[in-house]
Amino acid sequence: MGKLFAVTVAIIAILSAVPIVMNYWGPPVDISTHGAAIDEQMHQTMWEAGIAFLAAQLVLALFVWQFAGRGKNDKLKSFPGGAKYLVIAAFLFVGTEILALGIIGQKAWASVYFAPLEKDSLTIQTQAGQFAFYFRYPGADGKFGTLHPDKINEGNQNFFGLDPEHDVDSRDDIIAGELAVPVNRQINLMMHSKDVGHSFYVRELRIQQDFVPGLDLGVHFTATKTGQYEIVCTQLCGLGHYNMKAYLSVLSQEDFDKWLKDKAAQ
Amino acid sequence: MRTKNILLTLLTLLVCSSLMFAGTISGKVTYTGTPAKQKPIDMGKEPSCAKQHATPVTNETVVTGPSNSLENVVVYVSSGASDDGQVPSQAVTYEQKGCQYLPHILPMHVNQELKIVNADQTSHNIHPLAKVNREWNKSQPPGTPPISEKYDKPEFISVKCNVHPWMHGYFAVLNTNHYDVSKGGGDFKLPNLPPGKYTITAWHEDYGTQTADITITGTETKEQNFTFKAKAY
Amino acid sequence: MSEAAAQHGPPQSFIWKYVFSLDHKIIGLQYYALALVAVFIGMFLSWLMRFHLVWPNAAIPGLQLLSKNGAPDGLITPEYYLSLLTMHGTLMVFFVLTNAPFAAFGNYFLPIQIGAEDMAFPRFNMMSFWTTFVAFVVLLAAFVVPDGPPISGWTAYAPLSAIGKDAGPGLGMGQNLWGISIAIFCIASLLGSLNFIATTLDLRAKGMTLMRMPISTWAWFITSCIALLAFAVLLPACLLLILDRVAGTSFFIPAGLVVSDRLQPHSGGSPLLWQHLFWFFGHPEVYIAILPAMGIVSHILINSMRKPLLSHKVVIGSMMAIGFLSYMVWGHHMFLSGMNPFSALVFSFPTLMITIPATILALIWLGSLYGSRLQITAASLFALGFISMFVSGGVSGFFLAQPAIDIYLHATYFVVGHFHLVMGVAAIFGIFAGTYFWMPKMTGRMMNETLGKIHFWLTFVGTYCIFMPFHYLGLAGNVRRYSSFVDDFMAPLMPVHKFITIAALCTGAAQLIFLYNLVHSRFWGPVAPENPWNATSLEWTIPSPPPWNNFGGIHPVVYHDPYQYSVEGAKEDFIMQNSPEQVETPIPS
Amino acid sequence: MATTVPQPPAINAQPPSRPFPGMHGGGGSAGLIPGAGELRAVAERSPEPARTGIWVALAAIAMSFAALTSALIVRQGSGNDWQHILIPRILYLNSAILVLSSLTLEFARKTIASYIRGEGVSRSQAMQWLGATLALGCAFVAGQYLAWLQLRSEGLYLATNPNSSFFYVLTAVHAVHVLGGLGGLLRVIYLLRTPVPILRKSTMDSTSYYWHFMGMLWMYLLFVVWLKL
Repeated sequence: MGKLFAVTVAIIAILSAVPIVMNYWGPPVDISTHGAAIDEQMHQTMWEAGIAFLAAQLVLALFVWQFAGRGKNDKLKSFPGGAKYLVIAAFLFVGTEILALGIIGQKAWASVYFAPLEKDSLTIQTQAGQFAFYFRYPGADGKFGTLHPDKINEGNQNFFGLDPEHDVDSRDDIIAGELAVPVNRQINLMMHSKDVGHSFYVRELRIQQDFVPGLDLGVHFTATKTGQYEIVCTQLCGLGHYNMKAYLSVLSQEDFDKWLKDKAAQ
Repeated sequence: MRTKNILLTLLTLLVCSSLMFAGTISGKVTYTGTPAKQKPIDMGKEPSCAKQHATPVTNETVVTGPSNSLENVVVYVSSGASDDGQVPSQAVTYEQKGCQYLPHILPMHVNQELKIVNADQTSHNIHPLAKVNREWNKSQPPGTPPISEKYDKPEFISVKCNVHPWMHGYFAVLNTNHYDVSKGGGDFKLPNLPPGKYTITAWHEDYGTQTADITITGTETKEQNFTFKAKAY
Repeated sequence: MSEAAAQHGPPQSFIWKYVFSLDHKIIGLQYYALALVAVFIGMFLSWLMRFHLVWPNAAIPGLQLLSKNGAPDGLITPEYYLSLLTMHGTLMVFFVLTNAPFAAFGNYFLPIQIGAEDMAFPRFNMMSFWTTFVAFVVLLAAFVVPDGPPISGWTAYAPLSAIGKDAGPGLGMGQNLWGISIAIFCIASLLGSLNFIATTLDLRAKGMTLMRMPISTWAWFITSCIALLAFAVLLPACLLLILDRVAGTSFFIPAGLVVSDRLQPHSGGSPLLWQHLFWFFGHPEVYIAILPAMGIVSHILINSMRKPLLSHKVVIGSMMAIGFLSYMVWGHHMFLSGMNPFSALVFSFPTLMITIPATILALIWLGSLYGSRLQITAASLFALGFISMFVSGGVSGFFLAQPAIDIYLHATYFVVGHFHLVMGVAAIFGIFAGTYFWMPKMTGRMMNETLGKIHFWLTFVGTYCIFMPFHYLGLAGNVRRYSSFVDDFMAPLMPVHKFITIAALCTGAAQLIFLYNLVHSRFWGPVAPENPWNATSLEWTIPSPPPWNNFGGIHPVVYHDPYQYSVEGAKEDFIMQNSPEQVETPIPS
Repeated sequence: MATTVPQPPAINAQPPSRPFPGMHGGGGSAGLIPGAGELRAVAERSPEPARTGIWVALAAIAMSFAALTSALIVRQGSGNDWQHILIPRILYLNSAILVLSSLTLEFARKTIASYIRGEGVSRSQAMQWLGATLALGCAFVAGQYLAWLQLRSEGLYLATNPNSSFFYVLTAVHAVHVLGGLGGLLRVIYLLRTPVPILRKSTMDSTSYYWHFMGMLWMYLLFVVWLKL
């Protein structure tokens, strides 16, 4: 029975590693400037965690194989070096791993959250609500109209609660259900929640950030490949959570200008 | 027993006679000024619906027709012909199709059965934001039976789908069977009105209400037009 | 020395003996029974969820009887899926993972293992069970209120959980019941922890020094220290949440929220405050679930290996370190929540540091296996399975502790796989191991070993089949808490989901073997001897099941460290803690 | 204490003299050495659970109020609706009452100790001090109620603004704990009134620790209220 356990554990460990080594369901290709650092970090961690996982499972299998079912006459042995060396090993190996990954990881994290805002970045506002994202471009005047929660009227498609009657800034605001961005230009995404907590997740962009009601946050990124990608909500926000999504269109500058013009005309 | 029979006969006679001398109110709803531009709806997040519409549909808050006519105005008898108790036996149906409500405004009698059907391949949620009546909030996955409900008090109830924020409609729960919703061209018609004094009300979800007093004397058709002032924003 | 004995004599009538019993053993069994009911409900809910995920258009016959609105014609609506998810999480975390390894086994064996006649405060003990029971009933009541159970998840993030029914079905009465239930549960757990701590500190038998306590006792003791502080924070948090919901205060609800076209009349509240309070409880809660399992597994493994662990002190020290660090890491649940990005880096380090004591524990278990005389029983198989699961679930924590990687993996199935393996399955393996090991003592009947082993193989392979693929889904970016996968990039992952669902249905069905074994052995199993496993600790020195006052009025005296197995020169290969046998000590060279 | 401890089985052989039993660092064969028969560390009479239990309970209560305090600080920073409220004057009087009640309880404790030791103090003297403490405690709760009434008359309800919310929550949660303390006092009185008093010292002590802690906690809360609300 012990041998069976050993074999099972070994098989499970190796089979578990196969899809990861073969990259069956890996992350999609990264389309952001900062994503490479995150991918690298993930890759490093995968190696280290993977080796630790396989080593531990295989050692478990080996020891159970060797020592299960030994009787009273078999000599008891103690692990060479005893607990002391194991503790030292844990501190050394895990400690260095922590330090190494922690330090590399800080850089990857900083590339998302501490990257300075570039001068020519494009500011876009996104509002999450139950259960859709809407995006707002400031229009020709470069200014966003003020948001009035009491004026929000979804039936009238006034998702941002604008007051064009009194607020001149809001009249040329362009509102869209998809996020179109020009390629290779930094986007400063200002995030506002209409109701409850939501989250903005684009796998390819390696960006995930919560919307916090009452707290407007910003996140910035630069997309490097044109194409259409999915934005999904990853913070449980209610019954339509599963259906809360939008598309990210990364366009060339000309296409983007055209898109903006078309939207403004509507 | 006998008296009851007699009474019933009398009542039938009365109803028949009133039908014989039925008047009709008809008219047209128009607007003045410039209504706000209706924006196209981006159904991108629900591809199964988006592909049902060759051109994007717009929101239906203000639907206008030729020569300044205004659609989706509920015109009904608000006093003079209370039909308490005469609840039509057939149900009214509210359909969700292509992530739109068909019709946008559904009039019904108090306590009339309301059937809500999901004709889409996606889950809808029906959340009528009732204030006077009991509020409820239900989801309807594709393939589930129609939801059957009733409202026991007159109210204009805004209906929304929590899953698809652009989906908005209205239930007009009325205490009368004499109602109409203005269609293309803004026309409406309230037939079969027995002689009497009536107040008729025209209700628009954005532009508010207007009323008019009309007296029907016999078999006649009276014209009553309503003109709403459009809002630019 | 024993105040407990003075407080109650042997119970006479049925109701005092089995219902409102003051006896810690009966209370332990009551907790176990409650956890058993909760775990089967929770598992059933997970079946419904898994079924709905892969066959969204297939009706589940009869489900409409459970909820007319939630499952019209047996088809699960999106909100009902979230209700199931919330109730699954709440039942499992609170009523199974906290109750079974900690409250149930702890109640039964902590006093016996330290040689006490009962808990320090038997009345509090009884109250804490019945309070838990009330919490359980209040939570289940959410199934029958018209709007159904809450849909805000077991974490109940504000403002979704705070706004009320405008935010969706189940967020009216259902969410109120949830808040009340959890608040009651907090009180029960506080009473329980208080009892455990006082008992451990004050009621130990003569000779039972702290370091002579078995590792399981240490684990319960450390856990109760964690629970005392963790539930003391969740209780006021629940109070504030309930006030936001019913009294119109604005602790967690900010101004200007428009929900269901209605402007909410609140101002200035902080949604992040709820997350901070919740996770300050929530992360230690993970260790409340896993530490007792570690203790139980160590206790059983030592018995099966016929030799002590490499170091008693290091194991206890590591568990303490884990308990201590668990209070400094809550922020890693909130890397992307909008708190200051610097604090993510601050929280990341203690989170990674927890790997050190966890690794030490794993290495000690593995190192102790070396050179042992490992006996394979159902209990030891589950203990070995625990180690495997703990390692598997632990390494994935390494990813999530790093904020940069968390950007990609946060809120994906990777997280679900991680915590199910390390907190759910590992702890449940601890419970199973404890059940097979201790049931003879608790019921006086042996459980069927063959059925136990079959149960182990199905469960071990089954749970790996369920939870390993969760990680692959997460790496592909599959978002958690979705009731169906309408998104283009998740649709191709459907085959993986199908595999998981089938594995979940099979593994769940395998638990019926356990249930059968448990019930059948309880009544018709062979009568258990006093010490069937040739174990050393005090619970094996008394009859199975023990008399109401445990040691029959005699106060045990402890002469030995807890795990004196295979001592050279001893009469047998084990020396019980209370055995006066002396062995010449070989002088360490 | 209450029950007699049966004699432990006699230890046959004296343990051989040897270095520290048990673990020798890294385990190994040393880990297999049985502990000697000596009995260490646990005193013949371990402390009574009530005494330990009360400290544990106080730790949990302190933690709860720490959580509420940090909630208050976070909440103050999160919104711009922080409006200071005027503290009802009666709170200062209540504070004095609570301090006084701690003093009377200490006198009660001393008197009871003398009474139990039979030092010529009558039971009714002890009862008087306990009764005074009980009355002062009730007066404190009543005073808190008056403070709430005063806030209500100013139009400050639970949900009016965050400051009033926190005021009501902090004072109400504290008052509930004080009520618990009053229950404890009643229990002490009950145990003392039986023909042969069965009041244990540990019960008396733990009740008084709890009561003093409530007083200190109140001072802390008053400081928080004064500083923040």
